[in-house]
Amino acid sequence: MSAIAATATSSGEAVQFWILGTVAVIGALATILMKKAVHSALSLAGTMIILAVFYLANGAYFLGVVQVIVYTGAIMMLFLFVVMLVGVTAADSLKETIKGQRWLALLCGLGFGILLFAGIGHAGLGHFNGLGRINSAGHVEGLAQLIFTKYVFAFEITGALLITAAVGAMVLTHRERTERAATQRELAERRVREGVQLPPLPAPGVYARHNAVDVPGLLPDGTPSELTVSGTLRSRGQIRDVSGEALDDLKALEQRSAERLGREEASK
Amino acid sequence: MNPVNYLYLAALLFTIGATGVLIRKNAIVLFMCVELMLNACNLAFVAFSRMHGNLDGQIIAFFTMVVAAAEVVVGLAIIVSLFRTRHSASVDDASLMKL
Amino acid sequence: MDFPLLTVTAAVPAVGAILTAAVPAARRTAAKWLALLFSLATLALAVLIAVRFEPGGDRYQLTESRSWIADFGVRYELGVDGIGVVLIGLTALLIPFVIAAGWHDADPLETSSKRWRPTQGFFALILMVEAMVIISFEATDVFLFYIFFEAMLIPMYFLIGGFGDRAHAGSDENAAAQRSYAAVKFLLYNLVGGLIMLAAVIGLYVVAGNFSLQEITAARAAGTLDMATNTERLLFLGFFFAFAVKAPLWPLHTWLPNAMGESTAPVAVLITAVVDKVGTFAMLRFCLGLFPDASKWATPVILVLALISIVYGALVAVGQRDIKRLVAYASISHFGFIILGIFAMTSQGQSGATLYMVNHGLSTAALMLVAGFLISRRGSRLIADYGGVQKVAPVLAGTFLIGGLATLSLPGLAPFVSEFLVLVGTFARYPVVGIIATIGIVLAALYTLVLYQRTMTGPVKEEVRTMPDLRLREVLVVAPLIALLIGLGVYPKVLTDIVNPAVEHTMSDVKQTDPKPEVAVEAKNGEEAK
Amino acid sequence: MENLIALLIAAPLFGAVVLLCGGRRLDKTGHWIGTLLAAVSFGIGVVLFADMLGRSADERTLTQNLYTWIPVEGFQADMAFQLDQLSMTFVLLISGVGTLIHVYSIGYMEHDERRRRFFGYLNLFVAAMLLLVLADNYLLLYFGWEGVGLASYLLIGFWQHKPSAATAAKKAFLVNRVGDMGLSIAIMLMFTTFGTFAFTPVFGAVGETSEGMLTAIGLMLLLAACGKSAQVPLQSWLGDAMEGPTPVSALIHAATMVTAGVYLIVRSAAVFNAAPDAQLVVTVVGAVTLLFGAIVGCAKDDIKKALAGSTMSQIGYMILAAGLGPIGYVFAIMHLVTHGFFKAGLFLGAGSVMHGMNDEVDMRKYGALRTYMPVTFVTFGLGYLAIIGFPGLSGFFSKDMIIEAAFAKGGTEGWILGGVTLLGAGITAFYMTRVMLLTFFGEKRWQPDADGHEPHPHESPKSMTIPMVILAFGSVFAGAFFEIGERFLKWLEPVTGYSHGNPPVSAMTVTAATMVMLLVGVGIAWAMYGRRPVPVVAPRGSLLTRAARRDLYQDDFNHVVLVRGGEHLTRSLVYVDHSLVDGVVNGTAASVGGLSGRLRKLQNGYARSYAVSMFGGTAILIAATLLMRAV
Repeated sequence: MSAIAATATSSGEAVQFWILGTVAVIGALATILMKKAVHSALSLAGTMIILAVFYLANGAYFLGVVQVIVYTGAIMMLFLFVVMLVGVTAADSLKETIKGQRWLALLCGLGFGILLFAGIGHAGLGHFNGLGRINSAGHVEGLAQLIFTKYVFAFEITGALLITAAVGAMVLTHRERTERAATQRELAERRVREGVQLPPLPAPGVYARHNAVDVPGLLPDGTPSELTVSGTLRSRGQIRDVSGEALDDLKALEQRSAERLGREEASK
Repeated sequence: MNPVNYLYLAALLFTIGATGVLIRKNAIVLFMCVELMLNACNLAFVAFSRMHGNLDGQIIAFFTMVVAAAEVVVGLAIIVSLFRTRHSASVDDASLMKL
Repeated sequence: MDFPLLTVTAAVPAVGAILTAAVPAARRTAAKWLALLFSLATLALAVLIAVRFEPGGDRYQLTESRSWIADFGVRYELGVDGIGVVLIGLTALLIPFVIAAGWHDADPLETSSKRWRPTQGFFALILMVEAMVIISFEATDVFLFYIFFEAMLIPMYFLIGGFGDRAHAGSDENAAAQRSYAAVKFLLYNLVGGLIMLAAVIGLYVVAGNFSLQEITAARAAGTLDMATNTERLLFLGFFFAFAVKAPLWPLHTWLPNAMGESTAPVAVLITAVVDKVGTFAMLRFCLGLFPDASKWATPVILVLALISIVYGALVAVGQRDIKRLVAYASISHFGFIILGIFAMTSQGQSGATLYMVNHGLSTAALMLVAGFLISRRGSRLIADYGGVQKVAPVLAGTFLIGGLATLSLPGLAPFVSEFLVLVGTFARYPVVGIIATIGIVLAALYTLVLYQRTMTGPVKEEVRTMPDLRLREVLVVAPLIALLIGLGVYPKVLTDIVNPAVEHTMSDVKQTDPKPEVAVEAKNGEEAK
Repeated sequence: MENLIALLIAAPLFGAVVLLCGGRRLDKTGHWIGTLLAAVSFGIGVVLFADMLGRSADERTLTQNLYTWIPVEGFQADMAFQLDQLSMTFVLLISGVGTLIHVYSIGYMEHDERRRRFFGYLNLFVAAMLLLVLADNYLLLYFGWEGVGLASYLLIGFWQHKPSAATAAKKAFLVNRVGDMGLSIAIMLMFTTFGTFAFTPVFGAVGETSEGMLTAIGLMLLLAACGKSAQVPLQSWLGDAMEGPTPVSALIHAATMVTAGVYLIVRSAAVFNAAPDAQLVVTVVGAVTLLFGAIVGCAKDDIKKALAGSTMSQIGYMILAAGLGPIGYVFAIMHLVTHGFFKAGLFLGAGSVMHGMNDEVDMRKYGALRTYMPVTFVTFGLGYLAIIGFPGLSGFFSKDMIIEAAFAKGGTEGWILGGVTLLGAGITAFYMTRVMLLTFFGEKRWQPDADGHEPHPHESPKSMTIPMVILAFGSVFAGAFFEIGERFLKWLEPVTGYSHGNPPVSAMTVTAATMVMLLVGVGIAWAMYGRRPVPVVAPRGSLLTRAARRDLYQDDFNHVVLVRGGEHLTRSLVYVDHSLVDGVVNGTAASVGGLSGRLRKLQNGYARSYAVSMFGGTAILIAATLLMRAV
């Protein structure tokens, strides 16, 4: 506790800083450089946990815990959930499509970083008061006192913000059915009218060796019908094409039948 | 070690996050980079809190987290609905601002 | 301040514009008559202004003053001096002719849809322009003036771009492209001028603290408002640039031939005879009144530019193949004379310039409207497509000739008086300039007579053989203009009596007196009592 | 009485307005209205003349101030008239000859469907010309000056369907405009010098300004006179002006309008008297034109153009006389009046000949007409005798006085000018004899016209011959009438002044020399055209003849230098306007457009691209802030 108040930190904290700091930077770099979103998310989660540790080291115990629970626990999971929803395997092409974008971005980033460093260095922040005196009356109590007195309006407003965000997320993702669902008869009539696909869609696995959801049904000519596979799988590109196999099987079947029939003919 | 180093670290992380926003095309990763920047800011706030010897910095960091949570919720909802309509999470596909 | 005569005079055409625009599509003729009626009502009001104006009285009369934007000292201030009265009269006088001459110019083509209402729009826009021009002549608040000076561009833009001359060379698409080019060019030139002026208007506010022309002029004259020399010059240039574009002065003139060539003849008259006059009028009222020292400073350059305008405009006019463009370049030459007269800084020059504005309006209107009648008959603007019209349509040719003679300032027709006054006024102070400007009268004869010879005389061309002579409506349009040209040429006193006192005020603004003759001659006999 | 002055002008003006605006319903009566109103003007002129004779010499000037025409601070032009002896002379000449020619035109223009309009123009001319001579100030004179120019333009181009007529009309107006420039500059000079341009005050103040200024004014007035009176170098329009109907040539381009220049110089006598340099130039111009016109007149085969050359030459005499100063003013005017008679008569005679010859103008296709047109022959012959200065006829007196006056100028100048006038008299005799011989003597050389019609020469109707007879009467007796008892001199002297000069030789000697020159001229002409048959097609001729046929190449010079040069100038200016002046603007527009096209590419629609800009901008802002702090 007392070390926090000093200008220099304890050597333990220093060691912790240099090691974990390095890891955090590596995590951050991995976040922006990994091809797959899942990897990025995991790297970010790592960085966040390290940050939580730093919060603790800086005397922000409450924040440290919240960081782990809320950020790493909830928010990052939300990210992962969305990543899964969108397609976990779809690797993000790192190929740049906008001319000069990457170089400009790096240049800007570098310049910005240098500026920040220069600013911090220039500010001449040497003396740290430490939180010893403040935290002495109880850390969480201290926070609570501030939140419910000085920052009470901000706090209330953030509450409203959260509710709004929740409602907003629901509104954005929810699709209200605005009309009566079409009956089977109507669907059938529409098919006839449009003349695209007269019979009902083949069930998954029809004419197939596999009976899995990711295997498309085969049309009478043996080509796979992608319509028979769930849209999510389709967009993830996770359709297993078995038509070749099926055709081979069919051919083999015909061969066998022919052989048998031939034999029967021969036996006549 | 001088605790100022935390600030340097925060600056570094912020810069990395910002650069990430600029070079990644996947909206989700992009969002993660924004989160990284927010976290870097939080670290700075916490360090400032220690520097000044009061809890205001931590309160601000706390608010930042709350706002970040709200933002993530809305942002991800947008990404999901975008994905539904465009079947892609790439921000470059939404170049609708072009004349 | 009893009856707000000036406001009403400007408001009547504006109301007329709105009402005309609201006439249903099918009642086309009603819209025309409505527009004509309102323009005549405006003319009556303008006459009333002239009657109630006392030439010997205050400088600005019939004044109105209301607070408008108090925070910036912008007031709704109106007032007319003799120059304003005369120009309001000109505007109000010409608009009925413009409307009558353009009676069929905006009739919808048979192919266009029934709900299309170009006629209503055309006449409403003309009235709108009239309202704005009139209020520009009345405004004594710089900001108020600026607003209408600029707002005028909007209806003019649509008049040029939307209602082109149906007689054109080439395809419809080509003509439409030409027309929109002309309209955009008009708009851009004038907008650039206007923006520079806006900067100067703001600058003036910063320096003077208000926008009132009367107050600033008075303060300038009394010496209570000092401007740094450079500030004054910059502000002057800002104002002058806008007016020089509008006037137009060489080398800012090239929008005029396009605009006049592509628009219908009545709109061309509107541009050159009415709208452009705001530019020269404003030079006289604002440039000289607000920035007397800078005006004197800039005089040499402006005189040279005006001289170039005179000679150059006339020479280029000679080389034109398009009737309307020829008239446009002739107008550029004439605007050179007007500007010359204004900046000669003599009472003869300035009186002459003011008269010139009126007379040029009348003469160009006569010439251009007859040219429009001619063009509408043959469907071509090219001089080479005509020949021998005199034999087929003598009245048309006769009126055309009179319009042309007015353009070349034949004595007995009004423009002579003004042109000679300008020349004398210029000569009195700058003899060399005066002599060079005199070349303009030879060149004017050249382009007018060449035009007349090529179109009206010679063997009758096959396409012209069946050309009808002027119809009653057209005669009714041209005859009063010619009568006015002759009347004002023989008895210009009606105008000079109103204009002279105002010119004296302007002369005292710039602290200039006429050069004294070398030998003072005793006034001859007792006729001097005027 | 002075209130009648305005009526002089108003009558023909009224006629012009009525005839030109009256429309078709006046077609039947129009020419009578026109003639009547011209006659009314003449009548008023006679009444005023009688009244003027009744008063003593120094009370003869009448003035009438109608109203102030142009009142501007420091500048006043009055609509005011002044009728003195000089003006009176002109009024009578203009309205008198004018009326005669109106009468003549009734017959001459009988078959023209636009006769009413013709009379309207004629009336307009008479009104403008009267205004010119009655004005009491230079600006009003300028009004009339341009007014006659307009009438001349309209009448030369009366047969506008002929491109040559339209071109000639335009040319006449333009060349005159150059002269008018001189007049307007002269007025401006007067205004800046004297503050006024009314005759009386200007002439009164002449002594108070420098001679240089007066010389400038004089030269500018001379330029004006050159334009109107077809003097070198502005003479080129007169020959072409013969495209107009013959009565027009007679009235405007022989008797009245072209003499306006002489009037102007004599009217401005006070200015010229005080500016000897200007006077010298005037005499030189007169002398040059005298010879120029005479030489041109010798070579032309077109009867009207030959007469036009003669007109030029005779006006040269007048200008020369006017340039001599007080010695010559009176004689200039006297010659002007007699010339008005005989030249109008000659033109009317020429018109009569053309009338009978299917409008043929080439003298080489005339011949032997004296028996077919006796009246024309006699009147034309009398005019001929008058112009060559046959003793006793009017030309003899007036021209002789000018020659004497030229010698009386004194010094070398006097000898040179006298010599030129003598030479001119000889050439006049030559070319007029040539005209006479080609037209009325020799054998028939008639040719069928373009449509194949043989000409059937016949005497013209009464309406045409009567004016010719009256004019012939004038050409015979006017000179003697003026000269006996020096009536004309006494009449005009109060206005123009007179000095006898110092003639180095006696008047008798001069007269004798003139007679010799006359005989030589007639003799040569007889030798060339009388004795031998005349070829119908003109021979190539000597260098001088060819040059004279082409107006001594002056027109070619004008064409090459002024017309072609002007065309090139305008064409290149049109190009400049389009490419350079407009090009700069369009170029600016194009470059702005191009630049924005480039800049637009930055707006590629990718959010990330915008983010880079934002980020970079932020960085720059921070840097700027830090720098500002640091500084």
